[in-house]
Amino acid sequence: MKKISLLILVGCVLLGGMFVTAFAQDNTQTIVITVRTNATPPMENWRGNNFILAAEELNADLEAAGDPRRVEVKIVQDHMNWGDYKKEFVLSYGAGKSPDIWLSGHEDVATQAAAGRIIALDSLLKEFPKFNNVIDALWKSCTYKGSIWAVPQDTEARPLYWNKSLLKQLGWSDEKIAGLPDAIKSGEFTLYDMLATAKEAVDKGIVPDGNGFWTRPKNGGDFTAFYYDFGGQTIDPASGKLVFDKAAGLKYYQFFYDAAQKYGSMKCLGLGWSEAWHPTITGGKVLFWLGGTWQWAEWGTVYLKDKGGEDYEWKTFGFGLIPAADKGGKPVTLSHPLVYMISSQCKYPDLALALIAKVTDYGPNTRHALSSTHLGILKGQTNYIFYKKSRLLSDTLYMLDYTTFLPNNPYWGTYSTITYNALAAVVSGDLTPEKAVDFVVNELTNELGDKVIIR
Amino acid sequence: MQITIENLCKFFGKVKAVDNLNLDIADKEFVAFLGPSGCGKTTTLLMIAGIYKPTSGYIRFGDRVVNHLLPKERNIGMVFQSYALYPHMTVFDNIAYPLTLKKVNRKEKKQRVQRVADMMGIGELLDRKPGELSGGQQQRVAVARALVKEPAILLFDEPLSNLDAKLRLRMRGEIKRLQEDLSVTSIYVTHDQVEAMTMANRIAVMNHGILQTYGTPNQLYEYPDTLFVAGFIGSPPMNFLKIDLEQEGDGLYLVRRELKIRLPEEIAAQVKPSVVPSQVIMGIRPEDVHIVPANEGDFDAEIYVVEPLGREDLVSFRLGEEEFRALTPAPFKGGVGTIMGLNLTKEKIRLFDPDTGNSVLKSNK
Amino acid sequence: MTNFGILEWWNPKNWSLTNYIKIFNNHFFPKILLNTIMYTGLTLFLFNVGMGLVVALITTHIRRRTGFAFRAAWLLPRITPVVVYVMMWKAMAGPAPMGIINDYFLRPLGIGSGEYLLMTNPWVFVILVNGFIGASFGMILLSSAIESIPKDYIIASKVDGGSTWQTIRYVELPMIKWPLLFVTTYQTLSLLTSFEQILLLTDGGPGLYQTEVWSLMAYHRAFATYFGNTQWGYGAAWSVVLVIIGIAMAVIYMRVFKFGELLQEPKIETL
Amino acid sequence: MSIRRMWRAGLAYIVLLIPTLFLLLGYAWLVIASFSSRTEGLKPVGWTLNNWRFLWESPFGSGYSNIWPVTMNTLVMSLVMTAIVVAVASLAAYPLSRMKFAGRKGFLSLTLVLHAFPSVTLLIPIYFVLLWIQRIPVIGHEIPLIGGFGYNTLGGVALVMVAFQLPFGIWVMKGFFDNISWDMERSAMIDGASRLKIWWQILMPNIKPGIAALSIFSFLTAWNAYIIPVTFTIGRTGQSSVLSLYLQNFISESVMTEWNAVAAVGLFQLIPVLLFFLFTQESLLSIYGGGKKGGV
Repeated sequence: MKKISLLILVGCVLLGGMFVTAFAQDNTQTIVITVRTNATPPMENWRGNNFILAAEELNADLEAAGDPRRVEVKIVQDHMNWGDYKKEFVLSYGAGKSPDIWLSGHEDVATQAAAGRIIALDSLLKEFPKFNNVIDALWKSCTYKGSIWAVPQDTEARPLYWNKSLLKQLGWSDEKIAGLPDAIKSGEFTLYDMLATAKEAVDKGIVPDGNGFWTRPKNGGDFTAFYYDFGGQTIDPASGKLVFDKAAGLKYYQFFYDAAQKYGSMKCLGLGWSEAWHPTITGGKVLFWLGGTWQWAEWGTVYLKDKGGEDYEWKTFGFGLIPAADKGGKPVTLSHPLVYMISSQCKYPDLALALIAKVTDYGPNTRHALSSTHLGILKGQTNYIFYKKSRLLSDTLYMLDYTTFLPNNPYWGTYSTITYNALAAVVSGDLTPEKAVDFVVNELTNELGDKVIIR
Repeated sequence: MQITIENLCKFFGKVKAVDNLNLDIADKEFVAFLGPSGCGKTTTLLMIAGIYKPTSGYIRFGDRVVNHLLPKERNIGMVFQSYALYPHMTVFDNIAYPLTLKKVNRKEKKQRVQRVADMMGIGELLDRKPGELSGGQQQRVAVARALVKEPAILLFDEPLSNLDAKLRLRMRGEIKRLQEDLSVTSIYVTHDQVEAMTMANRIAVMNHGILQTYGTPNQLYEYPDTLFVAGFIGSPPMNFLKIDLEQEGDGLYLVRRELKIRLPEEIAAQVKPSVVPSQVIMGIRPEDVHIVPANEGDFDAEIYVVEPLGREDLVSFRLGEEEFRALTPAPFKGGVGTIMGLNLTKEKIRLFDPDTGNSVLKSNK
Repeated sequence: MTNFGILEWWNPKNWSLTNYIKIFNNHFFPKILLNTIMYTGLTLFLFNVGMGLVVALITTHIRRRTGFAFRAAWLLPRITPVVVYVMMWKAMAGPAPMGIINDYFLRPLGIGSGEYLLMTNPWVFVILVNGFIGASFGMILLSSAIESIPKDYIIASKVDGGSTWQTIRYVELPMIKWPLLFVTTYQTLSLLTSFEQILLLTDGGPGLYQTEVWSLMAYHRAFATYFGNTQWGYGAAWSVVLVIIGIAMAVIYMRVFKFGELLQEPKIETL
Repeated sequence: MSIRRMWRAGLAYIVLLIPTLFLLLGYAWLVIASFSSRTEGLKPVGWTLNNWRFLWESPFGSGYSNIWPVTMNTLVMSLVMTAIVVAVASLAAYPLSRMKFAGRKGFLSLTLVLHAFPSVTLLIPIYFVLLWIQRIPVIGHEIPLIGGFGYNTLGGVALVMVAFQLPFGIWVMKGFFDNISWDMERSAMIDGASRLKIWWQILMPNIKPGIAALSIFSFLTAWNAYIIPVTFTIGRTGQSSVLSLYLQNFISESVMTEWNAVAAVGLFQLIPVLLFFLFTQESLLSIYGGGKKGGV
């Protein structure tokens, strides 16, 4: 009995060997690289699709270099909410099925690096001089504990939008409206000026109560921009720990408290994006709102299709930075670069990074920038012939000079949830600004302990 | 197959369903378990079938203790009150099921099924489903299924109680005949004393899990051991009268306000001496009570109601608090409220202890 | 039980009760508790039991085919994919002129100014959305219980001169007491643990925790925060407390209904 | 019929009719919206078939999966789940209903208590179970069609669904077994059948309505499932995606949703179950009939 099984085993090994040699005849070895991205179809599809073109190029490179390896890219690209998307990466990593290349917000660098799910790229990056083209400031968002863990994919600014025709109804002259971006830039038009204008519009019945000034309806980086605006800090450069600034926090919560309770604004939290937020804004029922550059395209192609698309937008909407908190202060915006990371389960990080290098180029990146209205990430990209075609991207590029980032810290998720919850409570009137600060301090120490510094 | 039951007990939780039952059934005998519902007769039957496990005691088939045997190892056939036919199988498949399980080959199976089906007169119905049959036909299928594997023991659990009166009568005869022809040891559970009386060789009367009496139908009818048996067997039931038993001279007398009867010698001789004098219960069957004109019988009573039964009339009398019935040839002439005399066939008088319910006559089996 | 989190969730350590203490220290603990009680109580009595009973009673007392059609309609929410079903309700609640309720009910009546109703009256919709699904459970169970009441009782009551309403009140309701109690308790547990509809409908909003219920809180904490930071340990602690409440209720109701007695003993003892 | 009685009957109808119409209004919107480019209330603004273009092309552009493989996935997952639930529930319910053994009551109470566990509590433990199954060769990840029973496989999702559906399934099946005559089973025992044979040859054919009801119910649950697939699969349009996720892909986060397209996909997901339901409603409505006394 034993002999027979041994015989079968030997036979199998021999057969298997023959198969392997038969296939290895042409000396190439196909390696599947999985790319997982979160993209709004069809505008952001280039996030993943660029890799298909990159693979062809890379295979040609490999062949020329006599490398026996060939890559085959498999793209898993869809559109989920970020919470589910990030949870999926964690769970699939646990199951040993994580994608090789994973796209996410830059703030994930810290979390995933700390958990060991992604690899540091410092030494590998040097092999691809192309990466020198990336705007230096953006690398900052990919850095955690002194190493670079990711490659920027795109970025954006979060402008304050306004409805020009509503401002006109309010009695503003065309010149005044056209000068608003500059007034903001110079710090002449402040946050409270904006609220006062909003209040006026509400009082005159130009917009419904609560619709003077809106932010996004759910948690997100935008709110942190306001916190920065009031002088807040999120991270201690020395220790890399999270920071909560009580004085700035109080001003920040006071602002949103006032907006909601006194200035007829902020009736936007909890709205569904598509059934309420976008339609209301594009329907001309909100005076000021904070949005993203990437939304411009959606409004034009979807909500305002009937009314004339982008032309109508240029006629009706204006945009600028988030006004300064105090007269003469510096206005802000926030950028939230999305980045490519390489999983520590990836067997060929060099090939993965080679693919990323291929897509981090003027051609592929501009393709994505144009179709999704995101800002470019490369030096001198504004001079690139095709990039120049987009008026919006060119007109908003100056904002990167005023931009801020979310901190790279693994506990940012908790921090952000707590500070947002307090904000929502302030807006709904459940907490006063003072109580909100106490709440944040309490919860932060309760949940994060010494991982956070309270100032 | 001879069946012996020894000290059999069955508890359901704290409820005693069968209490120390001892019984033996001879080979080829037809025994009926008779009793009101809930008396433990079906429980006993299911223990014999192997469906219930005895709490204590033994069941033997022949010399072999079968307590631990699975139903299928006991070689029994059983007919249920609800027929328990498998609704999704044809009549043929129903009857053949025991053989299918035994892996009997197709040809033999077909032959044997056809044979029992013909015997039961349902040979034409083999392709039908049970739902398409009448109650009587279903009953025949159930019997055929029990018979097909040629069991050593046949068990019947009130098989006729779902049939109408006429059909019941007919099936009664057929089953009795079948049992005699096949000479299979059979146990027949019923609450209908007429069925038990007409079919069984011996009857075991049970009440509250206790065996009351065990004997031939005639013994049970003529010499009931207990008040319960006396009252349960016979229709219309035996008359009972609380009465004093007294010694007067060399005679024994039954004495009550309105009457005084001297017991005939042959009965008096059987009375256990220890009970004299005391209050006893006198029992006498309605057919042994004769109606005569007032003052001419053993005592007088007022007619309470007259129930014509066809061949006979049942006349009820009021005797103090108690009722007393007489069977008399129809038509009976006499209106409600009339006083009539009653004459008893004194040799048929039976006496019971009012406390224990046992007969106070010495056994005469 | 541990501080299971996104960083080292595969390796539970630091066993402690911190997470439980955190729950009770949470500023919004009372609000969420209150929300849960309100959500469970109102949905249960208005719909899962109330509407379920009403529909069951009416559909068993009208023409059989008509009754059947109504019951089929009420079963629709249960067979509709949750995502589609919730979307439908969002369309109902939408702001004028898109929203159906605004367009066909409120505007003709001159109520409101066409706001997004999910914003202005989130609770109404949370309860309606869950209620319309929940009612079908009671409806099916109770209508089959009503139909299985022996007709003799109903005829007897009619012969005694009872009106339909009196028959229901004095004959049918007492006879479906057990299924009624069963629906009540079973659905209490279902409501306590369900969150999918609320998650898709309001996600606990609008504003802060306005419609956040206990199980949704557990889900949010364990699985879904905006920046993907999941705190399984903390989330699990929330749900463990819920489980304890649920089991306590289950035990109480098993006592009340004499669960043991309801189970019939097998009538074959051989294995 | 007196005026008073007529008035009362009318009132009953009205009480029933108003909420029912309210409910049906939503479904009417769903149908109208799917064939128009925009709706105002129930009024379509421009009839179009454009929303249904997902039937012949990927609505998300190239690189996205078509709806048909996803539909196939959903069907396979639902069928696998239904098959396991019915098989396990009927096998487990049989001894619980009809065999005498220690711990029977305990087990039954346990299945009821399981109902008190919110799915959140069980998702993580189940995730670890899936990882464990994944390590088993063949079963873990190499079964064609369902891809095995591990993480990110249709079989795995089906298995998790089974875990949540089983307590309910066992109670339903137990209810149906409870109602079968004991004499029939006794008779089969005497005829010589083993308990397993009785279960398969005698009882199962006689609880077909119960099997049908549970199958339909399980199928509907699986077909509509959302939380479990979203937790245990990778990608909304990926290899193991199901319709609920595909549909959600139209909706989530900051992007504007083409509601009318969603309505169409939603209707697409609803239509098969609706048809299924119309043909089987009698069975489905009887699902609780069997468990009347024991409770579902």
